[in-house]
Amino acid sequence: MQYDPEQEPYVALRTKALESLLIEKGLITPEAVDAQISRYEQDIGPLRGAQIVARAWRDPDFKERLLQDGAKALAEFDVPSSAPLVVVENTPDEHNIVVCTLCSCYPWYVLGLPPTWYKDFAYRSRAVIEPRAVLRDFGLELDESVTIRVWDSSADQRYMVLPECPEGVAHLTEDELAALITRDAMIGVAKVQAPAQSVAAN
Amino acid sequence: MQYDPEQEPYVALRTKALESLLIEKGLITPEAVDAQISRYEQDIGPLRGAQIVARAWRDPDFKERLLQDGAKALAEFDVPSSAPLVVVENTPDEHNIVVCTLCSCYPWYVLGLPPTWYKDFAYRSRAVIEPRAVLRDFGLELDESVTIRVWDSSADQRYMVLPECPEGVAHLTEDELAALITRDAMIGVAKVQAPAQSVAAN
Amino acid sequence: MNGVHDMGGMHGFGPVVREENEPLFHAEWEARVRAMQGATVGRFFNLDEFRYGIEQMDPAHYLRSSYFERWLATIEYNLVQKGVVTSAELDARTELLRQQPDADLPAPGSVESPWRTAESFPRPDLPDLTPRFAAGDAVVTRNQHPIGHTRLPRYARGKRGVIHLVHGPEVFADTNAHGLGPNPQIVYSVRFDARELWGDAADPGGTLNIDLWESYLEPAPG
Amino acid sequence: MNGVHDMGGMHGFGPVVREENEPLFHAEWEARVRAMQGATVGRFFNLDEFRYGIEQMDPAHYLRSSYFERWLATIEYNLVQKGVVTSAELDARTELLRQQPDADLPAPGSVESPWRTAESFPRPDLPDLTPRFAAGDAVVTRNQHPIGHTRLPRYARGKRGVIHLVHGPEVFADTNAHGLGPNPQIVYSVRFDARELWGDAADPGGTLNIDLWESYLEPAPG
Repeated sequence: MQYDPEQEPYVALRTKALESLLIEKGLITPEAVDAQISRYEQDIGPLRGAQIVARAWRDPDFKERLLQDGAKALAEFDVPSSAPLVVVENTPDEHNIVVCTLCSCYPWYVLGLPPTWYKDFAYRSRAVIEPRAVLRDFGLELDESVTIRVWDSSADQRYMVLPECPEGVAHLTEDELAALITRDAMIGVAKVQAPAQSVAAN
Repeated sequence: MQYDPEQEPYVALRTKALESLLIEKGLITPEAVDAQISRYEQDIGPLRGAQIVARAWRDPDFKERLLQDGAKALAEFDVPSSAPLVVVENTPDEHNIVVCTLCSCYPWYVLGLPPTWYKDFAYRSRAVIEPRAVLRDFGLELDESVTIRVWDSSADQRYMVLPECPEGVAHLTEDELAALITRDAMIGVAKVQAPAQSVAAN
Repeated sequence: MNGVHDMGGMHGFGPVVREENEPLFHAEWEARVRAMQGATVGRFFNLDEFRYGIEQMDPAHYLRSSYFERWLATIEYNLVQKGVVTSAELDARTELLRQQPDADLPAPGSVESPWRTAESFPRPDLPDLTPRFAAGDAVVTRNQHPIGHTRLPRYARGKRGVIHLVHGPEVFADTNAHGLGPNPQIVYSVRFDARELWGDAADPGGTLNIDLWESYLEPAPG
Repeated sequence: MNGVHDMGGMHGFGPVVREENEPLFHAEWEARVRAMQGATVGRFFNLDEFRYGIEQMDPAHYLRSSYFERWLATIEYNLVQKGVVTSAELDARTELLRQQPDADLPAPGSVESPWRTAESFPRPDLPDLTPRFAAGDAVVTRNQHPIGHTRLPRYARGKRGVIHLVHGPEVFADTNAHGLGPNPQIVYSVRFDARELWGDAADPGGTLNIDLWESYLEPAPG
């Protein structure tokens, strides 16, 4: 989505107007808005999700609990979940991809604030009808034999992809593993890459 | 459709730019464009259609030919038809309404240039899913018992409605009858009204 | 294509507004666009390409644009596609006219163009074809979602209807819009119960007729 | 409603463009809209009303607007609907700030509002409900076209699928968006063959799962 230069100044003014009205009516305080914004700025983004994925790769029992009931498994990570979570697992034969066609539902409590492309019209319209072409836009070319499973999150459940663990990472700690796991991989538009030296070592 | 004040000046300039390029390349002449425009200005609008409807009301054989093959019947009126015409007849039990949801196909050779509302998004979107509500927008409230038949003109055929003949017009000439028949009635969003004195005479 | 132009059944566009004593054109440029369309369609591009060019507009631009703005957009799109004019020429000329509305322009015919010899082409002759279906036959429309031009609206895909009229052969818009030939097919007026298309939202007892090419249709099972 | 927000399967929006090192917000006002949403949703209006407010945007405006512009639009829409602020107040304040960006504004809390006592409301407690369907059951979605809010996308109406997961009870968005109560229902993840939804355009062998409320579903015939 490009920003419309004709609308942008108006929108900024309108935002300020609305906020000032809510403030003078005593319905919100400027401090509360500022505090909320600084919380976003300290947002850890997709790190929580990455830690969960790394744990699942290392701990088969945790992985089973995670796939069984995502929200319950999250409790082990002390994540304040506000919605049920369904974790779907990628395998050599199946690739999962998550979208919300009707708005932009997103598992923010594990992945942070959503990227703009996730909320844009191109992704929302195309992920369901031509997921393979969308993955190509991300530079991911799947083998024809791989089945693509799309998840359109239209209700309260949020979806996160458990990506495939790359080869050659047995020597890494769980934290080092987590550092490899990208937000895009947990939405299902990328694979997790092993660090360059590990790949070379294979 | 409201005109977008931010786009309008640009569009006028762009039109002039395109025309001037085609002219200097010798692909069109300004005289030809002007001549074409003056033909539109002398456009008789829906009069041809009205004459055809009036004739059909007065001449049952012609009506039969018209309903059988509209384009062929038009030849009797010396109309230079460029597309097949299907004429659909309103009765006390059935009301027909014509739309083109995909673009704005219109039987211009019998009804003249289409009105803006016919080309607007509201009509194109709603006529097929809630025709009764659309008719209400035109002030036409049909009895619940009347079946509504919608015609979405998606190919080369063009559609014209043969409205019901109002009561109390037996004394009128065919030309006087034609003067009562509106474009809207031949699209199917209005009924033909008898002149006020005729109604009073009933 | 599944585009915003495919408006049948959409909500959110408000009431139909009828303008009393509407003028033929709301501005001079509209009349000139209308006339230029007549002078270019069927000569530099065909009517299906003209329609497809409108569908190629950015969806937000489509919805912001009035009818003749969309016509201007597709005339430009098609003339550029065919090489009759270039976008750079058009941009430069627009900018010149913006800065100097009374600029001296090159005289008529002063610039060479290989397109001068282009003559109007009619829709091609149509062969006799044997209809696959007859009036009264039950059919089901294909659930198709082509990326290109099509005249089977989204609201009528995968739906059961009945052949109402056999219109006869017509050029196939879906190929003719893409330089893939006229490929004539029989076109039918297919009647659908409004309920089949709209469920509970349907006008009770209502019907819709849509003109559909033979390859959009299959015999209804059962 | 059948609105432009219901984007699944639409063509014409171009490639997906990924921004490297994207900032959390592209402008200060976006962050403030995000924070105001958190401070108003679940207090003056519910999340379904929030979503429906976006759907109420003029379609052309929706398509021109960035994500947080759409959020601002629905926060305003809902606050005006509920009477928390008025459009006139907002217009006047916007105009004042346009003319005098540093205008003195009334002090925090200096204007009375009956809404000060509004407290956050949680989603209501959900009862135990007996699911009508079990995993593996074949279902068909309703071909519904309500004028109001719904979470059954157009591309999945009148389609056959299989119950994949039984999620449990959830507030029914279609009524909760319109002040008609939470009316909890069981929600299911229904799996569809991509081919059922998209015909020949489907990714071969692919599937789509969509979360659907029980009243969107009927047992599949035959």
